[in-house]
Amino acid sequence: MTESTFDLVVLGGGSGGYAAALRGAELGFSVALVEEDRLGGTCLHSGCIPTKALLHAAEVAELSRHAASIGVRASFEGIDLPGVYAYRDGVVDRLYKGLQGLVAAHDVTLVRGRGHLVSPSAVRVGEVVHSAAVAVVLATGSVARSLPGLDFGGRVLSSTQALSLPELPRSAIILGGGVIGVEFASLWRSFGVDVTIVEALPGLVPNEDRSCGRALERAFRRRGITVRTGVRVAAVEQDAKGVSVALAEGEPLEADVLLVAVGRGPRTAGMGFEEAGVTLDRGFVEVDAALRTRVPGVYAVGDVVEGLQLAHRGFQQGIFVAEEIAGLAPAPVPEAHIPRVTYSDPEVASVGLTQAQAEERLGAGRVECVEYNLAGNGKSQIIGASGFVKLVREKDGPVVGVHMVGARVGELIAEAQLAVAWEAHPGDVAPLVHAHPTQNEALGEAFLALAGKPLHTHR
Amino acid sequence: MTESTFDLVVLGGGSGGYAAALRGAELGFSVALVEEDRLGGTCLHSGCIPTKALLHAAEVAELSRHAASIGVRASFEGIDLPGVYAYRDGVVDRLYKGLQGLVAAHDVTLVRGRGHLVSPSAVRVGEVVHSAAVAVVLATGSVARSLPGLDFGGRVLSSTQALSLPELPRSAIILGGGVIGVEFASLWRSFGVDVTIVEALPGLVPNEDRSCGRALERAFRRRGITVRTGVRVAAVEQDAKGVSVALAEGEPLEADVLLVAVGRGPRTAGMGFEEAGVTLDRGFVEVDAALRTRVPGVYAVGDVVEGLQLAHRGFQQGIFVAEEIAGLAPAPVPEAHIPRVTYSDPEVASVGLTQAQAEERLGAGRVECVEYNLAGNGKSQIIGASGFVKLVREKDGPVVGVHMVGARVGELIAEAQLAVAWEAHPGDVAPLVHAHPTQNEALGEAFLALAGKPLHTHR
Amino acid sequence: APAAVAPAPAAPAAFAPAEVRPLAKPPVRKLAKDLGVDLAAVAPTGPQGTITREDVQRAVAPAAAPA
Ligand SMILES: Cc1cc2nc3c(=O)[nH]c(=O)nc-3n(C[C@H](O)[C@H](O)[C@H](O)COP(=O)(O)OP(=O)(O)OC[C@H]3O[C@@H](n4cnc5c(N)ncnc54)[C@H](O)[C@@H]3O)c2cc1C
Ligand SMILES: Cc1cc2nc3c(=O)[nH]c(=O)nc-3n(C[C@H](O)[C@H](O)[C@H](O)COP(=O)(O)OP(=O)(O)OC[C@H]3O[C@@H](n4cnc5c(N)ncnc54)[C@H](O)[C@@H]3O)c2cc1C
Repeated sequence: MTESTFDLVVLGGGSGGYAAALRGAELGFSVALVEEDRLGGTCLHSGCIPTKALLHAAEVAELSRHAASIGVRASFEGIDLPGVYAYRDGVVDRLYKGLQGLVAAHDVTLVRGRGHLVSPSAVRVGEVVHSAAVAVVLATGSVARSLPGLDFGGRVLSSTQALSLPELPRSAIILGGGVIGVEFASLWRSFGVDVTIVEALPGLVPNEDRSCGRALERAFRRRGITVRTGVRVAAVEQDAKGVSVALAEGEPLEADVLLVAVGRGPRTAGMGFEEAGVTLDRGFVEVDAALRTRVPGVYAVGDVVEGLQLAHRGFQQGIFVAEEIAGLAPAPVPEAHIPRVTYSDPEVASVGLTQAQAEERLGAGRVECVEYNLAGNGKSQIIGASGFVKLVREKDGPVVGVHMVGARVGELIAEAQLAVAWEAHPGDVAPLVHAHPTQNEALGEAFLALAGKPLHTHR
Repeated sequence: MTESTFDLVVLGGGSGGYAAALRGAELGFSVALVEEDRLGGTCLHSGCIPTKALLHAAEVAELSRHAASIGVRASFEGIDLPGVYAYRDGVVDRLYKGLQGLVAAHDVTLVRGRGHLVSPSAVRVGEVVHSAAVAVVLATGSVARSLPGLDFGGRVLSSTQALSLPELPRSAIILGGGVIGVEFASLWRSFGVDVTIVEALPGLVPNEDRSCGRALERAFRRRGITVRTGVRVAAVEQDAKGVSVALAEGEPLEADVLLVAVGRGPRTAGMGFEEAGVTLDRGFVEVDAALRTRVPGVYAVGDVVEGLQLAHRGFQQGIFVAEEIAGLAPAPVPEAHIPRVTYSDPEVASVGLTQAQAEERLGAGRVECVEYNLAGNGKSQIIGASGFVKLVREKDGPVVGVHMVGARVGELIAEAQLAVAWEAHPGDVAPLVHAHPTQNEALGEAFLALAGKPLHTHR
Repeated sequence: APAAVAPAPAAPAAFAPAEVRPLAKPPVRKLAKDLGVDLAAVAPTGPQGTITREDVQRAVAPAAAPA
């Protein structure tokens, strides 16, 4: 057993871990980053990036399918799955190389292998103990969960398996209408797959403002995706021919594959966390507002911390923890100020409180909402986007939530995020007329309407 | 001669005029809106909207042309110009109907015909004099200019004529590398036309930060567009076979058509403006910061006022003037806070000061810039966008300019606009980590870098 | 048809009394909030009576280290 000492030892090289390592190095710490698989973690290798590459291929498939309707003589002949994978892998590889370069340039020591927390200040990897003179950061991420009694394997797929199918299924059932489920539904449908979503809750994307789930469901139905909400699964069976899903009520569903997208659970077992005194709550590492675990000098970031399972939340927490450790006393960013984007067709994007959350927090009488339909937005008409922008405001007060549905609205969330995080009043935004013709004008019109001075809005 | 009295009489129903009319009506005024052609003006019928519809068809053409490289089996077979026009007209018609409905719903009286300012408070249309009890707003817009001695006609086209060519030219020379010139160059190239841009100044989009023009020029060359900057035209000749452009130096250029896109001049002659006491400066209506002409009670908005010729500046000025007339004392929006987007492929988007302007205003030593290359941005990699985001900041002070080049960056300008108009410091934006993977993360990374805490950036 | 928007409940009241509050750009208001500065108690030095970033920083008691 040899020993090696660093200021910081970060366990897990995903979004949260590598952000903590890079920021830690910038702040002058010597840093070891322990990763058993590939630097970049879930997001880069089996999450955000590969799914969004497939979703872009899906977008191009849809655009070429409908090109004739706008005067472009193009024809869509199908999906070349190996070609899609090659493109996706090209994107991942370039970003992976970039990240490796970044870690090297920051003089972060990348330790390859499985780490165990062997004391509050040491992580063992194989025969080497990496001691942390200043702090340990736990960033071991999450793994796909399934339903009790339902194991991944064969025709029952996790998102990771769904990303590397050797060929496209003809039909698919997707269990779960959350972000991952609807993104796969959307891209498979564009690729020509017959898709059925089964969601136990009453609507799709149930964490979003209810208006979003409703609009997404309507759009999905128009696209030929079958949506079954409020429906529970009783049993799943598979054989050589297909998979059969028995529902709590009604006829069973049959398909080539079943994607289980019912959520992801923290990866915190079997790595010595609890033995070192770190407490868990339903598997999540318990932390305070400054992301400190119960053990002094041990922090946690990313999907192991309960809350939004998003890569940029991991980045933000990683940066925060490095600065916290360095004594910079950073201000915590409220979870509600973290933007959320679902990259389906149509996209869903939001930041801040839903109408229901705002009404619960402020009282229904103190909340004011406005919805601007993309039908009134020139650029949305041009690209054929339908949907809306919804603002939620505290009466006579700041905008506390923004919710959008429509093609390409994901990029509009950046403006919304500044407005919500800086607690802007509609009157602050109203004089700043937006560029014409952009989709962000829809946001501008909604702010104008809330400020009592609608422009392209019927009253 | 009959007389009809309103509180406000607005002359010209384009972006500036109809915004003044709608806001005026909202504020309780009775309003006459005089328009000789179609409500919506240049922007809706021969400017922003039709060009952006063609540019979207161009985008789809490019995406289907390159679909195979991302695994989508689609083939591009050419442009069906009548089909493109039908799509474009469909978009314009829908928005036109919407606008007519909006004007009707606001109880604005639409007066059809050519108006003349016959006194400081009256506009005559045919045999009817429309008196303004409160104010007159001049919003007669602009028309395409040409070079001295060069008349539009035949193969020498204005942008309006270029929008309704019965068939695509095989080759085109574009005089002028400003916004309109580069947008046509971009869309014609996507449609398969052989394009040469001739610009007298040393770079494309000369009003933008120099870095933008350089990047656009490189991208255009890669796309096979010939760019001739710093080149003056000596003479133009046309015959049945084509058009020939003699340059001040070197070989003449030949093509099927010549698009003259050297700018637009205000439409202010022959409508009684000067007779009523309104003063002009090189054709533009002279106004003060509150858009008041020299004649009490007469205001001007939009392209007749010197400055950025943009539809949303017209909207903003129209709203402003209505509020000013109503005594609301609105705060003027500085011209630099108006966002600017060029919808070519790649797009160019900016707000605030260029580096050169900032250095001139603040002194070179007091300006700090950062450029973030889209190569480091995951979403840009996915959609194949290359380019950059550049921030210009007053040292230790606010961000005063944002400049971007790349596919789809136009939508990112909304966030930049809030940051610049609200004089945000990089440190205000830095904690608000952007959604992953979006293109607006590139803006986030640039803010992080300027705040001294780069994440995905080599140092 | 464009813009099927829920009617904006406000009367034409762009600058209705309810909007009256100390003038400051949103990031400055946010800074004041983070620093625990009450904008109503800050003397504005910016154009049109706007409270500037410097006004807020000046209002922070020298003893209280900024968060
Ligand atoms: C299909 C899918 C799509 C997604 N799309 C998006 C999206 O578009 N946007 C978004 O924001 N988020 C998205 N997410 C979520 C995002 O991927 C996660 O929130 C993010 O990856 C969490 O980062 P993390 O650092 O906490 O964990 P991870 O990225 O899971 O990284 C943990 C790392 O730790 C390593 N590790 C674990 N234990 C050990 C050990 N004992 N020793 C050594 N190494 C160890 C793992 O190998 C892994 O590399 C998606 C997720 C999935 C599954
Ligand atoms: C090809 C092209 C592309 C463009 N793209 C964009 C873009 O993408 N984004 C952007 O922001 N801007 C763009 N513009 C600029 C934009 O169109 C103008 O800035 C905007 O239209 C100006 O609005 P306006 O109200 O001042 O004038 P106009 O839109 O020109 O309206 C003036 C109106 O007044 C009427 N009128 C004039 N004189 C009289 C009279 N005596 N009696 C009755 N009626 C009269 C005219 O018929 C016209 O309808 C583009 C322009 C062109 C030419």
